Amino acid sequence: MGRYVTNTKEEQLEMLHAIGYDSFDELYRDVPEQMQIHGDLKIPAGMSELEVLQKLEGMAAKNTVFPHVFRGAGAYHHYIPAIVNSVTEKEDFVTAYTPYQAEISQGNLQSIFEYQTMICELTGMDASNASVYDGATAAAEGVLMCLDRKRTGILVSAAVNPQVLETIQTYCYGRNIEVQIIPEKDGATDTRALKEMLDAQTACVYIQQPNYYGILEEVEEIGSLVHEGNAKYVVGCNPISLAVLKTPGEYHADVAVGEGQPLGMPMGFGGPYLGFMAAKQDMLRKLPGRIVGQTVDTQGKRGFVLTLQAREQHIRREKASSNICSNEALCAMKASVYMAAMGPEGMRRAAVNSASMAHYLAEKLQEAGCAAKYSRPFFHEFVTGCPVDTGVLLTRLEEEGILGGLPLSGRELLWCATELNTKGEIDRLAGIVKEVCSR
Amino acid sequence: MGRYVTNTKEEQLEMLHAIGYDSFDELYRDVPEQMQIHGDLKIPAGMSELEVLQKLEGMAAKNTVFPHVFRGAGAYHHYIPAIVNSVTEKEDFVTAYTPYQAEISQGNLQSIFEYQTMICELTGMDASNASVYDGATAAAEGVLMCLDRKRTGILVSAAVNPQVLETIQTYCYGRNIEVQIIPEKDGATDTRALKEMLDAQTACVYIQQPNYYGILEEVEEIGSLVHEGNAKYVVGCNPISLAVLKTPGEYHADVAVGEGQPLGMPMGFGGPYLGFMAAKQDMLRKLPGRIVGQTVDTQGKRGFVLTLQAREQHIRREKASSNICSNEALCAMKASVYMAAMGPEGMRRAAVNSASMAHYLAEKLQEAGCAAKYSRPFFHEFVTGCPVDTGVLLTRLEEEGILGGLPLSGRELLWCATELNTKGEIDRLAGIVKEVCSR
Amino acid sequence: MKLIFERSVRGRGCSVLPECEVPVWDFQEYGREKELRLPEVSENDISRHYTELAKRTHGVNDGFYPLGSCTMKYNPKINERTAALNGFTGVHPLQPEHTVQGCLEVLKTAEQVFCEITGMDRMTFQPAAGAHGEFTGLLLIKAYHDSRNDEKRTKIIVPDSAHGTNPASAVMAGYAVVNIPSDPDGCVNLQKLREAVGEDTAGLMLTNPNTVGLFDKNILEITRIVHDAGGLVYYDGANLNAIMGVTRPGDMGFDVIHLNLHKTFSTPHGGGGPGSGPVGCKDFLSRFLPSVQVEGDGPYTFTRQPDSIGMVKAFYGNFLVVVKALTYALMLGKDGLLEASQNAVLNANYLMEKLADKYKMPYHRTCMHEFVMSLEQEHEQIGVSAMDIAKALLDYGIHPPTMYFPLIVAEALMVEPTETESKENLDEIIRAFEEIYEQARTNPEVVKAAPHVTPVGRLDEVQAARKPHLKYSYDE
Amino acid sequence: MKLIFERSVRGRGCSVLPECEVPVWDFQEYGREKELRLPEVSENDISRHYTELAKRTHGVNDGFYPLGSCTMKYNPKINERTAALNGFTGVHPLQPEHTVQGCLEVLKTAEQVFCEITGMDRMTFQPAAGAHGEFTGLLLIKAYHDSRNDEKRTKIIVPDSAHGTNPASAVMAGYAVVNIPSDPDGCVNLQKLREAVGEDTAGLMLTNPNTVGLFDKNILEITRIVHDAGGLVYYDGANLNAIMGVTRPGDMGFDVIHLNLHKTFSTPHGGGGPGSGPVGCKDFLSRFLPSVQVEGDGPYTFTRQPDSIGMVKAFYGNFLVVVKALTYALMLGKDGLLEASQNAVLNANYLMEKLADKYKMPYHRTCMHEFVMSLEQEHEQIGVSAMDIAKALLDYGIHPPTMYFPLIVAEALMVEPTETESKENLDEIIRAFEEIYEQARTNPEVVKAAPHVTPVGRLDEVQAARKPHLKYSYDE
Repeated sequence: MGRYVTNTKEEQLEMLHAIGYDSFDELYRDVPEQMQIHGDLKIPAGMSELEVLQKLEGMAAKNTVFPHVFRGAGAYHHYIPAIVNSVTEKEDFVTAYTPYQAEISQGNLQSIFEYQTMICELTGMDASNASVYDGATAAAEGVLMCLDRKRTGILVSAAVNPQVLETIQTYCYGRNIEVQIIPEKDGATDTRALKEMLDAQTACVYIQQPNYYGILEEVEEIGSLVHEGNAKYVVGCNPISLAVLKTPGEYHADVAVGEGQPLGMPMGFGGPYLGFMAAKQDMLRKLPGRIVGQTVDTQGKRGFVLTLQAREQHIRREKASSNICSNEALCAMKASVYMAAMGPEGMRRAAVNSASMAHYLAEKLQEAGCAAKYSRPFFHEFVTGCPVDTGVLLTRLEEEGILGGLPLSGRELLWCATELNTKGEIDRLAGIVKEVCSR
Repeated sequence: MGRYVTNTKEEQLEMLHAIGYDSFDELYRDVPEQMQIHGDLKIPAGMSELEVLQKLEGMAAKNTVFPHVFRGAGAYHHYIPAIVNSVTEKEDFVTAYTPYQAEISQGNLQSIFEYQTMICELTGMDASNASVYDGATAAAEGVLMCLDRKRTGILVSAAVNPQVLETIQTYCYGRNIEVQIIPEKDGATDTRALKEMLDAQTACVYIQQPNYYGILEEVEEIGSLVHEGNAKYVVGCNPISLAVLKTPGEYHADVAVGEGQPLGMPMGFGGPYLGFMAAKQDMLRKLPGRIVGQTVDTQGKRGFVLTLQAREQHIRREKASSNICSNEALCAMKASVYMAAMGPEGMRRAAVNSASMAHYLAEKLQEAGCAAKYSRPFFHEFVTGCPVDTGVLLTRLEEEGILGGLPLSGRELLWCATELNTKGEIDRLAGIVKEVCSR
Repeated sequence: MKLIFERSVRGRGCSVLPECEVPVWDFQEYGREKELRLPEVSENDISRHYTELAKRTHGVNDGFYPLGSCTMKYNPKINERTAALNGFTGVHPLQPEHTVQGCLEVLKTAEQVFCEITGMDRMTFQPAAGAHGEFTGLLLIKAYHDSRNDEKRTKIIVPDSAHGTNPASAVMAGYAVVNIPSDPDGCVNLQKLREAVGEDTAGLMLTNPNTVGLFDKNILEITRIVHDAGGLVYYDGANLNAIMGVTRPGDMGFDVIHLNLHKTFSTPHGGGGPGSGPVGCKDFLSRFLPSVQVEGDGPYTFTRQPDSIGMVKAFYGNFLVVVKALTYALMLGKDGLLEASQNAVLNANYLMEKLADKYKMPYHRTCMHEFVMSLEQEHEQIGVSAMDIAKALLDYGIHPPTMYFPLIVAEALMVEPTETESKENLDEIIRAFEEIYEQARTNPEVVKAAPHVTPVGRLDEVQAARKPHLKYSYDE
Repeated sequence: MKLIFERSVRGRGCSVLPECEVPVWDFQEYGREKELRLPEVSENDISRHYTELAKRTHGVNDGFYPLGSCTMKYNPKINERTAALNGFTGVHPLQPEHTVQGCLEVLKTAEQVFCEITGMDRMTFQPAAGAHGEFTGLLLIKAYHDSRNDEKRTKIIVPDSAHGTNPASAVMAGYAVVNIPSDPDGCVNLQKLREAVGEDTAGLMLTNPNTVGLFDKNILEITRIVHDAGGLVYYDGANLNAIMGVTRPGDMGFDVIHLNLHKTFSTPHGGGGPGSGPVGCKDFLSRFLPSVQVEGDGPYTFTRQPDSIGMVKAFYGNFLVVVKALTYALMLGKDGLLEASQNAVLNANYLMEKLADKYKMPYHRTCMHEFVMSLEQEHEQIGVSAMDIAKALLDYGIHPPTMYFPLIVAEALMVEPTETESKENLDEIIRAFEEIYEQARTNPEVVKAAPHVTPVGRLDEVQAARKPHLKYSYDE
């Protein structure tokens, strides 16, 4: 069997005897006989490292890793600089716990402080937490932050990622609140409908920028409406896009959240990812999760600690702002190293190259027979129609190692391009699409 | 362009000015005009990390990585425990230089001391150096160690790895010595011929155990002959085999060398590998390369230093025992971690499983039509005949993802098995061989 | 040391991406107004910066880490290797099912293994951490009562010895929390429990072994009391490391559980995450499970449960963490898991017994995988607190135990050595604890001023909270 | 700290391999007699042991590393990634040619790039390190003279400022070494050279820039003198980092060169290797190159040279190191390589000028990528040696410069900052050097007793050499 216990059988006996026991069984005498397991668990016996590796390699080999990815919809195929994993694989970072003991966790704490700063810069907000589970839970927590006794209405645009919407709904089910959906119009939030839905109970409005269809929402107009209604404005945003797009801070969002996966995390079948959350100053103490603050030690030396813990479950228990304990610390560090390696210029290139490739893709798809469904400005995702059954097209693309757009309802596909796509790849894709669509 | 220079262009100018220069050109005023490059080097302009990765990935993709390897002949496909690279990827280990400054290199020095100990344990010898380039250069250096004014004859068995033989010959060409080849008989060193070749000029005899054909030489008998002739006995050995086979120390070799690649290094198209070298006490000061010794600091605390440097080129220049400076330090650390992770029991399994699989393979190949050429005991390699053209058989195996035995002259193949081969794999291989051979 | 922003020089950077090879799209009026201020640093700057940060971070590889209830066991390297396989990392979560059969097999196999270990029937891997699992599990309970139109069940009972996440999760699930006092030994007071349950009881949350490290012998009675009152019982899996292969929550009467894969199943904690908090349940609750379940036996399919509570996050959970945990469970197998638990309990008892000469053990009897000591007496007598002892340990390169938890013990230090520590490590640690104790008695001021050799001394937490300084000020 | 053997406990271990699944072959009389004593440790033991060792190892990531002639530049992480591609690491060196076209393309591309940088016509990647390259290059010279039956050429001329490997390599190639004194500025004394060359001259070995960091302006004259005498000229590539894109050894008249990929081309040095020392030569020598050369332009083939000196090691050299170096060269390209050299020279001059106020620069003029300072005066006046200054630097977290080399400068410290250090790092380092200098003047005993904060103090090297203790004694 595989074994990570360090003590040998002899040492175990020696230790048992040293403290007055004859066997392991005696250590478990508090466990009532009738609930003790007799015999073995019905799982395989332990294996060697080689065998387990081969078993897992066998499973991994049953997956298809597409060399050409044109799908996003919440998980994005971006380049991860080599330095990112090189840094975050350092054993101290990997194996540490949450930095409860600040004096021997300054590295960890400082890196979170730096992460918080970068998230604030990216979003244009005042304060960031140390991360939550992913973009969907960040959205849910962001929405819950806005609830108060008087205001319990939550409006969410129909043009947000459906998984995010569903996660918000699940969280709201916990709070016994029903989420109201703002309809979409031409692929974006219907502002007229929003205006009508806002009322004195509305706690907040949640939209996504760019939205699920890749479209750039009229974020300023929506913000004005929300604030006129004295509700809070919560925006889910793509972090790469923020290198070039107007920031939530600039259009006066109260809370900005998002999925941090594009900042250095692999697609990894959906996780672990990174939920980032940032807020305006007046919402600071409603932020859930860990927050690191700068302070000084007994000698006046700069240092960092977990702070504002009066919000948290381990202090406040049922009065906490959230139940979150573990977050996605190592993913947040990946995001920090990613942003440091990219710098402003690299981030700009990731954004510009992705958007430009997507526009080139849209053009080529249009020529090939898959016309864009909406005419609004978009970032790096967009919806097209498809003259044939989407399954037929996607299967053909799959044969060529291409993961095509995500099939939506009907004959529609949600496409995505990033800086990892090349012109040659897109031209090839377009050729295949044309061939299939003109059959 | 890719850029690792930290200074910005502005900083460069600032620095130039600070020390009284106007341009980079002025720094190079000592370089005569007529030999300065005018214009650019004729190589591509610099690229981004992403582009270079894609380029190298493209090259890597042009290679075939065989999932099933039955070839050895100097490079072996063994399992590398996960902890090995996890340890040796630590940035401090990777980026340090040779430990010239002992006080800040104790980690590096201690690890070499530990490596030396493990090599001594494995070989049964008294002293090990810190490594040389590979098994072939270790053999060459091992042979050269034995030269003295009176004895300049070098005898090498015909049954050693031909690349090792050639490397010894090249090194001997440097010393203006012609290597004498001891003929082989039935796949092993011809002891009768050896006896006749030994004379008063013979400095040393070099043999390999197991030899190139996988066969176990009569190492004790050969040793007796060599020592009767007052020559030195140099043996090249497979480190995995030493977990179970009689050690060079036990059969009184004077110098034991070998290729350390099986101890945790990937096949990597031939390098970097690891040459290990160990010697009896009386040959200690003839060992080439770095050696680490234990000593004490000013407070009496244990510490480690590079020692016996009077042998080395940076002190002795033309009187040094060898010109070696850089060795294979990180590979030696891989070997150390490998041996620590395997322990005596793991090493035993690697050896026993490899040999047992090889014997199973030999049996199955015999049944399939490829009979063993020799009847002597072997370790994990062996030669078979082949009733059809070896190219035909190997091509067929290649189609099935199998790298078959190495074709030798005529219709012969040199096969190898390790613990990474499985019974199922061998049965499948045998099936294909049978099919091809019975056509 | 410097912040990375303090290393930044305008114009410096790394060379990661090429220029765009197609016409550049213009963002026009959607463009950001304010310049993006991120560090402008070379790769060498980054390498050295994080090297320095790593030196200021204590991981399991740096030494003993007996952080109670956190199970800081050794994190095997093979886990990292399997989770880094391109066949897992390179997979888009929205690929067609037939192209992700390997991922589905991982989830299905993990479900089978962890259900068997815990005595549950089904399991979801969507929750990303323990607290997230608690929330999810409580929603299952809620959905269950809702499905029966049993609307009066609005309360969750939580012992006062419970982890803080328990009551916080209950509130997130829309419940009122009923705190019940524990017995002096941290076990559930059956009488108080009987008084607390009723028609409004949605459920009870419990750990067993409990947070003082004792196995609650009355567990069958406890779960029966709650069930009899119509409530369900939730098992907080934080302490599962004591009992694998010995007894199972499912056999104790629990209906829903969560596991902390980053505790019991050796996936590294990453300085605070990512974790993974799968939730297991008995069959009658499985129709409420979130998101999708893997069905079939190859080919596998994702199937949505009929009365699902909905997704609790995007996609299928922290998948790569599940890969690590499965790797570990397969490595150990039925025999190894049992031995891991046994040795965890042995190490805790050994350490407790050896320290009991000097340190007060409020529950001095056979413990499970952890135990609690109290510095109450020392605090009163010589003014040395649990925190002081903890800080003194830092100078020995030892991570302190969990401080001031559980709340029911004054000046508590909760010690969990885990099974991967060796006897000789424990013996060394015992010497350190003893030395500190001696020093506290003879020279308390030194202990109260500890730590002395860490990069910073004790930090002013009050100032940090009063004047929050949460990001680098570019104007500084 | 403990040795790994001191952590070993009988019966402990890791679980790497399974038991054998076929009948076990019996080694009979071939079996070893003595038990194999290797460490018996858990994976946790290994992880902590090497963590502790890593903390006691200073790498480039830990700080400034101006080790003269070693070019300790930053090692880019992308190099590690490309060299770890399974398409490279998983390839057996004896696979059929058509299955290793990618490897051959790497070698061919690297040959083209490095030949262009150095002005050579062909290159072999077989040599595993610089000294190995020297040996190989000298054998080419030997084979050349042999091929002409020019048997009287038995001597290699080496300046007294040369690296120790030069004369040692010459001896390994069967030559007698003629040491010629350098001019005071480390440059070749033309008169002495003219006197030294003759019918017995096989060749001259030279670095340029030379080992005191100066570019020898007379280089064309030097190579001409040797050529006129019938000898060949060998370029020691250790100092190439100063001149990439500026000038080329091939254009200076050199016939054979080696490169240190682990210096100039950023592959990490691994605490002493693996390096890579490819050897380039002019066309007329290429027929003697060792082993095989890659020919063709896709498909590529391995072709043995007609008059090859034979293999200098097994297979094709340290292939994965070549992958790293090629990655680096492609990243930088013609523009980046030039800038790297320029900035290396700039950093050296900046540092030299700033330190020249206090430290004696024996060659105080524009240097190339490194410079030499001399502590001769301080040693005489206050007894503070180059070694003392070096040891004092350790307490600042700075790796000292190369000490006592070149031999022609008394109390030498040879400083090579490399191009990857920033101005602000250099400024910090200058302050450290200045502080140490002040302390040496005001309080020399402190400097002479340095280092003070390292894990061990100065070590007794004499004892180490007199009573060699080269392995753990199990009986201790």
